[in-house]
Amino acid sequence: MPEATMTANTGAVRTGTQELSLNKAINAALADALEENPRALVLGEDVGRLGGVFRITDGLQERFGAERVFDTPLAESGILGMSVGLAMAGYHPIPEVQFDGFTYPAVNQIVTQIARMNFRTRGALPMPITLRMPSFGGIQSPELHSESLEWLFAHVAGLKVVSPSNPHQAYHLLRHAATMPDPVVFMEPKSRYWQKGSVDFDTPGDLTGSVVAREGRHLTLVAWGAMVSRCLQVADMAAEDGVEVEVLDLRWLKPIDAEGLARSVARTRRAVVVHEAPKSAGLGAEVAQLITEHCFGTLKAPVERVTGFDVPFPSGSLENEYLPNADRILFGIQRVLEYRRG
Amino acid sequence: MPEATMTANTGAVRTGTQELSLNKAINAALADALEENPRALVLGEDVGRLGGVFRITDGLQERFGAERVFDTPLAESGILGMSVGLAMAGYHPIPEVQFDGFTYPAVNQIVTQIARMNFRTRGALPMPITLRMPSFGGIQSPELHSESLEWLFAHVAGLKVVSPSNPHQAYHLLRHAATMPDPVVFMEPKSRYWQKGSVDFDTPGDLTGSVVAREGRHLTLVAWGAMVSRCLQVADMAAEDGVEVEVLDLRWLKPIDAEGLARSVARTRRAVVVHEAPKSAGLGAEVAQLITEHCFGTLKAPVERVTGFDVPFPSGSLENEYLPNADRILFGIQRVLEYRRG
Amino acid sequence: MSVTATPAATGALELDPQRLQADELKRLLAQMITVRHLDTSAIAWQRQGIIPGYAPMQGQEAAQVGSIAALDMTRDFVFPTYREMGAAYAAGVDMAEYMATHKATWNGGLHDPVKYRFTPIQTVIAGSALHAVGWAHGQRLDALREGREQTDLPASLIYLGDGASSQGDIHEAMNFAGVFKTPTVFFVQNNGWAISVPTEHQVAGGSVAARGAGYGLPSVAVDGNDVEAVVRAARAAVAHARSGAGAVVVEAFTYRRGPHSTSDDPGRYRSLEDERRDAGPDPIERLAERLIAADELTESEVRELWADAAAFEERTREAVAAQGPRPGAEMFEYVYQETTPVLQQQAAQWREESDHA
Amino acid sequence: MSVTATPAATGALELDPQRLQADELKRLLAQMITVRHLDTSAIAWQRQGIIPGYAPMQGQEAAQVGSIAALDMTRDFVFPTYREMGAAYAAGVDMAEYMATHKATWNGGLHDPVKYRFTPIQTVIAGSALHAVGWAHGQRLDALREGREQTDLPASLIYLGDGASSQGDIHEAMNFAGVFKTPTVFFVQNNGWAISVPTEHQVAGGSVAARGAGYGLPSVAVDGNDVEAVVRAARAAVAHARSGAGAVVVEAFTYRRGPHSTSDDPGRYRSLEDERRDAGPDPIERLAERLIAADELTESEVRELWADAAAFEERTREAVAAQGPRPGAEMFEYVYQETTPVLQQQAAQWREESDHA
Ligand SMILES: Cc1ncc(C[n+]2csc(CCOP(=O)(O)OP(=O)(O)O)c2C)c(N)n1
Ligand SMILES: Cc1ncc(C[n+]2csc(CCOP(=O)(O)OP(=O)(O)O)c2C)c(N)n1
Ligand SMILES: [Mg+2]
Ligand SMILES: [Mg+2]
Repeated sequence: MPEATMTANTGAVRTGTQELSLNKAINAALADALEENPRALVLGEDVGRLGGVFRITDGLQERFGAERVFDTPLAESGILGMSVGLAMAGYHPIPEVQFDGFTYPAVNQIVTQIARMNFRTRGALPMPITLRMPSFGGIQSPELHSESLEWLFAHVAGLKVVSPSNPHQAYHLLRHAATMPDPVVFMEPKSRYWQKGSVDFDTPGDLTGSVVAREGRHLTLVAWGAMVSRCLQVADMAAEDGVEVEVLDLRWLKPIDAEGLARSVARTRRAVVVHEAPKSAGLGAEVAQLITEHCFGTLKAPVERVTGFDVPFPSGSLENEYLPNADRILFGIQRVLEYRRG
Repeated sequence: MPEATMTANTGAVRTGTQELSLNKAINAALADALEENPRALVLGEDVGRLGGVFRITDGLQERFGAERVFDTPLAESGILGMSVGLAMAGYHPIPEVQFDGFTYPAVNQIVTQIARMNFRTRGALPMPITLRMPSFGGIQSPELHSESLEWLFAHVAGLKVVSPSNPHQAYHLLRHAATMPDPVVFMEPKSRYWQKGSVDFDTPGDLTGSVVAREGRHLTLVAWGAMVSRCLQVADMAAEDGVEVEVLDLRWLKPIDAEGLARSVARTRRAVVVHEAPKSAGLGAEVAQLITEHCFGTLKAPVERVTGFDVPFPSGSLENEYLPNADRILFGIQRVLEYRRG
Repeated sequence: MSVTATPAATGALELDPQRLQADELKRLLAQMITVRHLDTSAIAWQRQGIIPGYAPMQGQEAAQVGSIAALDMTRDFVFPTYREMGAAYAAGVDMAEYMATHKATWNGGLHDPVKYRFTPIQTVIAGSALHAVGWAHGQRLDALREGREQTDLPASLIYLGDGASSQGDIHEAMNFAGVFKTPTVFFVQNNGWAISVPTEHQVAGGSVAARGAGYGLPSVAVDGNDVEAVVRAARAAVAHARSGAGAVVVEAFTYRRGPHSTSDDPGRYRSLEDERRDAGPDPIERLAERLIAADELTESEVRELWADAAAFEERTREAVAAQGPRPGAEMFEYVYQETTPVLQQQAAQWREESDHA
Repeated sequence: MSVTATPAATGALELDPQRLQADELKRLLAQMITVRHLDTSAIAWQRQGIIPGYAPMQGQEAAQVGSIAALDMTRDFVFPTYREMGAAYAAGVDMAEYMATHKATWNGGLHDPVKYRFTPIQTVIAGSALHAVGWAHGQRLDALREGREQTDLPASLIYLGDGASSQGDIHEAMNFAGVFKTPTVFFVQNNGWAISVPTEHQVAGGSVAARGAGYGLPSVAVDGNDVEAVVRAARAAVAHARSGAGAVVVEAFTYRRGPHSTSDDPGRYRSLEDERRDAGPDPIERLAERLIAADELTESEVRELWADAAAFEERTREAVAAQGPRPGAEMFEYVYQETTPVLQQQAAQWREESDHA
């Protein structure tokens, strides 16, 4: 490993297997990324002494020093713009945006600078920036703390976008992203931060494309982030009625694994896509259309979308009315199963 | 008309019919909107003395005064944020963003404030803001002067989005938008600014939903903005080969006229959607999926998308490689016509 | 009668010369005690599960109550952040409606912003600053349209924190306010911290007020724990804005005595000693002691004020506790003034699926 | 060895005490003449159809050439806007490659930004300011990592206009630079106009340099048409940045003598009289006259410089005219360092359809 000669750090990266919550798995991935690449940096609001409002960067400043893990002033455009300059200087910034909804002030830097610098400079100034972002709803947060931004980033040429659904994936996808030479938006399902799972540090598995989280032959449920575990619950419920649901964890939202989608739906011949963002022009449309393009001849029903409504994400007390819940997903499944060509 | 009693202006709004270029039609609509509603304001960079870099606001400051048509400092978040406050004070701001790509710095104000204020205040502080934006490519502009932003705005709950394709529509849709109590993003196809057409001031026609720009029975081409006239050309070319293409001008990109789409495709049973933005997670996915949802039983082939590629909009000399040209649209039509269920 | 750029005279603003009367100070003390009690209680409500979260304002009572005291709430307009409970109370906002945002009943609160001239709670740091400038510019335009002189304008007051001062929108707002000479008061509560980041790592140069000069805006820095000083600074600022001379920056130096929010643990970034050293005198004790020393107030009157505050807290708590969730249908109702077919369909499907679930 | 916030000493920066030698001034004059000739010619190229558009810099030669003269192009890094042709030339950038952006060959230009230490042309107003701060912070981190003292740092220089100063990103950049004490020079070319908007309607307070103080950054305002003054101001600024003392704001007052771009019509917003009155002395004539008066230069030498410039322009024009479009396949090639299956498919389809069309 060429990195070994560059690092001045003493600790080694993790090996073996460990039971970890998602937030701890991400913390471990950050620590190991910082350990392995002395040019990796963590920056953002409150990521230093506090260790982040979700404690994702807990202990990192103590261990790696305030020059590698540092608090910035409160300005998201500033954080992302500074990251561009640090990348130009040969660093691999891993900025955090404190909450999904506070990415909006940084959209200009992300879309017009980070996503385009490699193109603009014909590869001379790559942008190895891993943008971490606690994402999605589910914890009754205040306004603008529950946004799903995959629809935005998945459209922007020059970005890559990934969302892990469990601790093992989170660890390895983040380690992977932190070595990629292109900008990656890493969307962390904040409502799953405290969910535990086994992380096998030595065996990442295939880190590209989607994964089948549960096999089934009657219908494919496509989801990402926090909706994956909800879909797994729904699959359990459907199984009681004899419906065998396959759950496809999309993981990469840009590029989307069209082949993985096609492979699954070619077998099940029916699909429902689930996401938290509003339906109109959400990523579900792209997923549905990709499935339709690949499986038109075999598809038994139009792909169904079970999503948030075309309304602003509401206050905590209305969150469960807004988010796709098990009932709504089951209704969607039912519509697809009962569909008859008109 | 209650506005008549409010206005201190002397001139009257236009009547009759006139041959106008698109830019002049928009200028006329702005003048008439300012005439009719004394609380309408035009603001932006260089909209005053200069009359806008595309001369869209030409003569307005002279006629309506520097307090109603005014230049702002160079800051898009500032322009849109100020518009929010002006709307709160009872005005109807009609801000201009000088070029599509310079909307990115204002995304935070648009998405978190303009789109949500009515919701947040339970209707107490509506946001009657008409955001004009020269849009799309086609004139070999510098970087970030050729963006298609409908994918972004069409997803945001609380916004409405429209793009006119000819002078008559432009005049009436803008007049309409400028009286709507909700925020409207008005995307002007800049490459068509100099295209002439007849504007009938007295007969707006139906201003909601889509319009059939050309009838045909073999296939529906769906487009908006500058791509509408390209699709009309393509329809001419296809007609020479005996293919009768219907061209649906979508116009409203939020909300999308699903019924209009369904009505057309129910007849033609085949569709191609065309847009300039990159394909992945572009608005074409939503259009295609809406068609599929409504016409699954009758559709002969998956809806085809002919769009920009998943790359940043390139420099002028590569623009024609990037934009959907007649050949690429014809290839798309051919794929759909030749599709055989696999 | 055009609205053009003439940079305002720059410099430090003098405090309003008028000292406050004892009865004014007593009224302010009553307000401060009421909001202190409500604020401390709200933290308890969160622990008791009455509300899911809260952003305490302890220590900032003088800054908030004092700044509102300078306004005419029949015509001025206030743009708060998420930490302006004290300002909301002083401005006359219904407290159960205000607390609705912390109860997660409705984002921004249930209070009518037009009736109370107090916009909804803003979670986007610095998100409202430009609104305050736009609204204030609207007041200038109103005067112009109505042929009134620009010498007695309604003013907007925008609250911002030391952390917020880092956002680009603040700069754009100050520059727009300077160029358009809008009647806007930028009221900075520099409470030492933006969550875990201390002011000295946030505000290069050390003072937000000092930035005013760069925009041609007069500014004044004031002890934010001294309510009389706050009132006099804010009065001077409002007078300046009203007069048509343009915007003003007021920086009230105070201290966030509590955690950032009920989910924060300040022990991770500051010690109790830090707090004791940096907080300065308690604005309430300080005012009470001063009035007592001047024989304007008795200990028993102070006890009465606290008893009144407790009664008010109880009424408010009951109203907040009784507040049920809003009907889900409101999600669809308030997106637009004029709804859309897509939304109506979604609402219909939502209704159907909720009924059958 | 931590990177924390200590606001730099504020105040006006003194010009570098060292006056320039005659041969230095003559070299600068040669550069200014070269870029003036190229600039005027580029407008003609546009009229002749050689390039589709151009943003002239006439009048800003002293500001651009003078600021680059203060840098060490083997280790500093320059962040231009779209109007820095003169700076690019002085920095040694290949001019045909630079002009590629105006030829619409490649957005940003074809020059290698790493080789020339000169980033691509930026069309987003204020878009690069934070990059300059981040890059400069990287230099501090490099020194820390390598155990070097922070007293001889490479510096970044970011160009911005008076119009750009209104953008939020400029404020965030200055504040970040102040907090992190990055070796950054904010070099403002206040050329009186942002397209049609004059500085007084743009920059509340009237001066961008004056804003430096609000961030604890020393600043210096300089006659941007006096190349020696520009060099001395920029040298002082770079020296300050190098020394580890943090960032600096330099504001060079100059004038945009030409249109905003080849598609602009300045007659709509300023008269020829305005231009004559406001432009001030021509920076090139002024320097030439001064050197001639001091017997350091002859009229015939000046004629030679213009002849050299004409020859350079001819070579550059030929290279630009000969520049063909880039192959369309490059659209797909440069999106990522590591391409994606989706992009490969699109490239394949594009190739097929282009071949068969
Ligand atoms: C745009 C944005 N970024 C980040 C946050 C998260 N956040 C909420 S409060 C806060 C600190 C604010 O500090 P300050 O402005 O000083 O106000 P205070 O909390 O001290 O009242 C942060 C970072 C946010 N709400 N909005
Ligand atoms: C973010 C953004 N908004 C608007 C524009 C359009 N625009 C290009 S140049 C310009 C004026 C810039 O003025 P200034 O910063 O003074 O630079 P100058 O042109 O005088 O060199 C404007 C408004 C842009 N390129 N980027
Ligand atoms: Mg604070
Ligand atoms: Mg300028």
